[in-house]
Amino acid sequence: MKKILNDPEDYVDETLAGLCVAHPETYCLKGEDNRVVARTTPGKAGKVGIVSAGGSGHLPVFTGYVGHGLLDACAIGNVFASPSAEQMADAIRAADQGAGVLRLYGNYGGDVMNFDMAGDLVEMEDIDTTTVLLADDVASAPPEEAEKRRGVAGMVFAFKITGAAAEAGLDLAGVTRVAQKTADACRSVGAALSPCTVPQAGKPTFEIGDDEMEMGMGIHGEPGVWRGKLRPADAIAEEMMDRLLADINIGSGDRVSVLVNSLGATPHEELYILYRIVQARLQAVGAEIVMPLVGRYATSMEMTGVSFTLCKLDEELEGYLKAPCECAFWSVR
Amino acid sequence: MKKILNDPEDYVDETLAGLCVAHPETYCLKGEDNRVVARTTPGKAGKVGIVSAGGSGHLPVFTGYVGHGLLDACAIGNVFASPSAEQMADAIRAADQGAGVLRLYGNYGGDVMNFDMAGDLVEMEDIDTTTVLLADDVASAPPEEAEKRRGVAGMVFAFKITGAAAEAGLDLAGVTRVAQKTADACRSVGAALSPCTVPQAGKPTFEIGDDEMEMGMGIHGEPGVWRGKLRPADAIAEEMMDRLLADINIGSGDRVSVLVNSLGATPHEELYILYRIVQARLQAVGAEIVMPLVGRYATSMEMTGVSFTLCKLDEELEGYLKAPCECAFWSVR
Amino acid sequence: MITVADLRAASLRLKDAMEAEADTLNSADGALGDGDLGITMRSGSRAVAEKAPDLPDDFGMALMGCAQAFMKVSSSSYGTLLATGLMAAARETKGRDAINAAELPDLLHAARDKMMARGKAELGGKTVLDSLDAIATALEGAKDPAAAAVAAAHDAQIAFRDKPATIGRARIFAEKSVGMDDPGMLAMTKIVQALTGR
Amino acid sequence: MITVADLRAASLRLKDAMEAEADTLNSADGALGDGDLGITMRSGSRAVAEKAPDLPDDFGMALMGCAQAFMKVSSSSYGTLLATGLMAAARETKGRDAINAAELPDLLHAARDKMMARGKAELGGKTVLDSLDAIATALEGAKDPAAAAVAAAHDAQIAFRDKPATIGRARIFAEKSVGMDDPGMLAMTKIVQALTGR
Ligand SMILES: Nc1ncnc2c1ncn2[C@@H]1O[C@H](COP(=O)(O)OP(=O)(O)O)[C@@H](O)[C@H]1O
Ligand SMILES: Nc1ncnc2c1ncn2[C@@H]1O[C@H](COP(=O)(O)OP(=O)(O)O)[C@@H](O)[C@H]1O
Ligand SMILES: [Mg+2]
Ligand SMILES: [Mg+2]
Ligand SMILES: [Mg+2]
Ligand SMILES: [Mg+2]
Repeated sequence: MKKILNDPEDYVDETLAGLCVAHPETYCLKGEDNRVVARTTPGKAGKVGIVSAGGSGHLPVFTGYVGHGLLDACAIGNVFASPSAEQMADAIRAADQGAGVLRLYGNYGGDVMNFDMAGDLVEMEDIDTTTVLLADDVASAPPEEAEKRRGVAGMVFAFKITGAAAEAGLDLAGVTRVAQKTADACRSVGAALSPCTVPQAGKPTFEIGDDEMEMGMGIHGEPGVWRGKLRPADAIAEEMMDRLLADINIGSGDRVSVLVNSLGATPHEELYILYRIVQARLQAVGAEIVMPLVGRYATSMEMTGVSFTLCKLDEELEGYLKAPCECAFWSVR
Repeated sequence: MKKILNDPEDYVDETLAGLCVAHPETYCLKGEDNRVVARTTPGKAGKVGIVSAGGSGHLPVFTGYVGHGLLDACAIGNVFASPSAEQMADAIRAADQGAGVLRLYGNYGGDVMNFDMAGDLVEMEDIDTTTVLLADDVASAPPEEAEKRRGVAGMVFAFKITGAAAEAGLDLAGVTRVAQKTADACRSVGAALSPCTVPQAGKPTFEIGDDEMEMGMGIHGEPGVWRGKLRPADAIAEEMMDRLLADINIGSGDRVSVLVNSLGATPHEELYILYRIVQARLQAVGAEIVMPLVGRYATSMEMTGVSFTLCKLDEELEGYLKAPCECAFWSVR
Repeated sequence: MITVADLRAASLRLKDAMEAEADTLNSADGALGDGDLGITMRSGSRAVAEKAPDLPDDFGMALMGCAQAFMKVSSSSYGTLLATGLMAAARETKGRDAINAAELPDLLHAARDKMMARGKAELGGKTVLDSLDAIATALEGAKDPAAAAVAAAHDAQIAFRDKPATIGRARIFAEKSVGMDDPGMLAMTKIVQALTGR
Repeated sequence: MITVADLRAASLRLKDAMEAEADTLNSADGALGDGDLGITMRSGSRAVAEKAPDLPDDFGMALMGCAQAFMKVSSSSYGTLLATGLMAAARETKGRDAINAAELPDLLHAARDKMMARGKAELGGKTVLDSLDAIATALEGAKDPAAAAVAAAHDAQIAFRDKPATIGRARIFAEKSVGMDDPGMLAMTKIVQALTGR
């Protein structure tokens, strides 16, 4: 678990600098300390703004999804750490085109407090804000406490669908409604095989045996539902699909998008081996897969592991999912 | 270095099955033993076909780049092993639209012999073939023996540019000329920090100390130019740029595309940290960067490390580089 | 009477204490959490101390200045909660030069309530909220407010030690947390000691 | 006279030998190369032995059948080179029922030349080409062709042991390769032993 870096203190700032110099037509830095990534070409006047925020170390999440038909701006903290309320307020300001701003992000304690605080800060500047939290990780709390679940890769669907709704001209209430509907339609579960190293900490986020895996582990190494011997790919995929299908009602005729996501180091080859089972299980219940995503969409740097996300669509969500979007990591056209 | 797989014997076939079931509109399997990936919608009649071939374990290389404006078909071997001449012949047959087929692939002994043999096999079927080899890795032989160099990530530019030339309607000689010009215009160098595991071998491709890196190492673990202590990102990037710029004449006013490529496990964050230096060095010599690529374009499964590729453009190559293409891993529109 | 001059002096004591206690607080937080509480308190208190000379003489505005300085450099929950509490107290004391010790319980309650709203947490959950609540109660009519506050913070920390954590990352390890101090309560004990100079 | 019946019998001996030697050849190749030579020879010789009963009686067509069977299951350099050599010999002997031992040197030269063209390699480079060349020379007017072939293959292997590798992955480790047998030459010794039954 070696890293290519300079001073660990500079990891995030240098990453953001490189991102913006590589894709200047897409991303630019804003905010007092350059911890806000915003669209180089802002959304048109009167478009509802969409902001997100969170810790670094998850590229393309979060900053990577700033772009046309996606996020307008994003505040970014140190690796795995929330940005400050001030930085979030800067992101909200950068996203505002006069029609209000939706805060769309993952359910983590510090992020929520800071984003609420940021809302208070910009309230005095007459920017209306709303909030939708992603809480899609079924392994992090039982269904009765679904609101305590943490947000993981479901974010990708939420950014995409909500971004399209805003681009389509819905007002703040409408965009917020679509975002909440998407958040409610997403379920994710992950399995981790090896940790990653937070540059400033210099040591792995967790320890795990050479022949072990952990089902349901969080993207920062939060404990999962079981740890045990590494299982065959098909058995891992079957259990993950069991857990997802037990948590959301998907049946004959339903249309579903899926994301088979590498947590970082797991190669595409292995994602496709897993995808066979995802496809077979959804086919078995009679559901139709729409626009499947297989790749690295939400990572924890060099962590080894995988997550599955299901996003159950209705006509409205499917339309927005298929609408155009453009960023350096993903485009739909 | 744990892997998510079933029987190691099935690794490649299951990967290809998943790839095609996930993206049926792009890829389909052909050939007697399903080791050819071809375009679901073949190129139009009279278009020159482009085939590649090589071992598995490098996704998106090679099969991932089958698609409109890219490759027409690709034969794929076991992990890091050449496909057979028979399989390559099947790929040539799948790619042929009556205007001949260019074999475009990396310079590795076994692959070359087999692809030549495959050419002999299809010759009797009246399919004209030509060959262009990628030999872009400057670390693998000195300039005097440039033809002995192995082919690495420069392939991505060759597939893209040559694919566009074929789509534009050039004949076999013309497409071959453009491919050779692109191959001649590409220089790559890599650095590895940790190995990957070939499923059927079950053990890492090489061993390296916890605080070590190897400059110039090949994508299968072939020895590089030095092994030593892991250096800071900027020092690594500077040396890689030194080596590339010493090997190809790039100066004021030149237009260059660049690929900063993860060998697998190295996260996007670190690629962007490195990109700062790539950009600064090219700016310093007065060159203009065109359509930079940063990400996982040519990997060795979960290997940790990075490669840089420079592709020096003229007007013709730049036009083809920017032309539309579409596959599951990359699209230009 | 407590004036802005007192605030300034207290902020320097706080900074010194947090420099000294940063590792202790990091380890306490690192046992079940992300181990950043010492960093949070050190960088926050440094920022406040640095701003101290420039704090306005309006007590409320000075508290507001402390909150903003803290918030700017800290993004962990504890820093955001402290800033929230300071802002609540700032709102209550705006336009005045000084406050009485007798007002402290009300100000602490105001802070506590805003912090509960911000963190969506209840009293009794083994958090900094319980420390503040205990301190406020102890200050009601206390003869030696400083001594009462220090004792109350410490006693609360000990009293909750054997309860399970209910918030944040430590909640997931609720069983393990029994017998361990809540890092935020531990920090509050150190903060009160530093502010009062006891 | 060598007939297709002899070929069939030899193919079974080859298969047995390669089953037995697979690990040895893998290790020899693995020292500096990718370690697949034993796999290549085992799967290739299995495929040929399986096809043996169905080989046509035309000697040239039978050799062609062997080449195709081998090529289908093997994709490593050695397999492709052997198939190339077999196809060259097949072309020379097409339309005949049997060949004379005296023709062997010419057939081996034909094979060697096509293999040189296929692999873009020269003689003297410490490869299977040097084994074939030595065997062809030894067979010229040999009284006991089988014994001469076995001895020549083995002697060539030993003679080249202390030279540096010049092709493939082993070339990169040229210095290390001094003192080590070329795996392809080693394999040819075993192949000739098996084919001749000596
Ligand atoms: N929602 C909350 N309500 C009240 N107190 C909280 C809350 N979240 C955290 N705390 C307090 O903050 C302490 C942890 O602070 P900190 O390390 O900054 O949090 P984190 O790093 O998890 O964001 C806890 O020990 C607890 O006392
Ligand atoms: N270009 C070549 N010309 C002649 N012989 C070759 C050539 N390449 C390989 N060989 C022979 O093949 C042997 C290696 O075979 P094999 O393991 O199948 O190769 P690889 O795995 O590298 O494709 C070498 O020891 C050498 O004798
Ligand atoms: Mg903490
Ligand atoms: Mg924290
Ligand atoms: Mg080999
Ligand atoms: Mg091989």
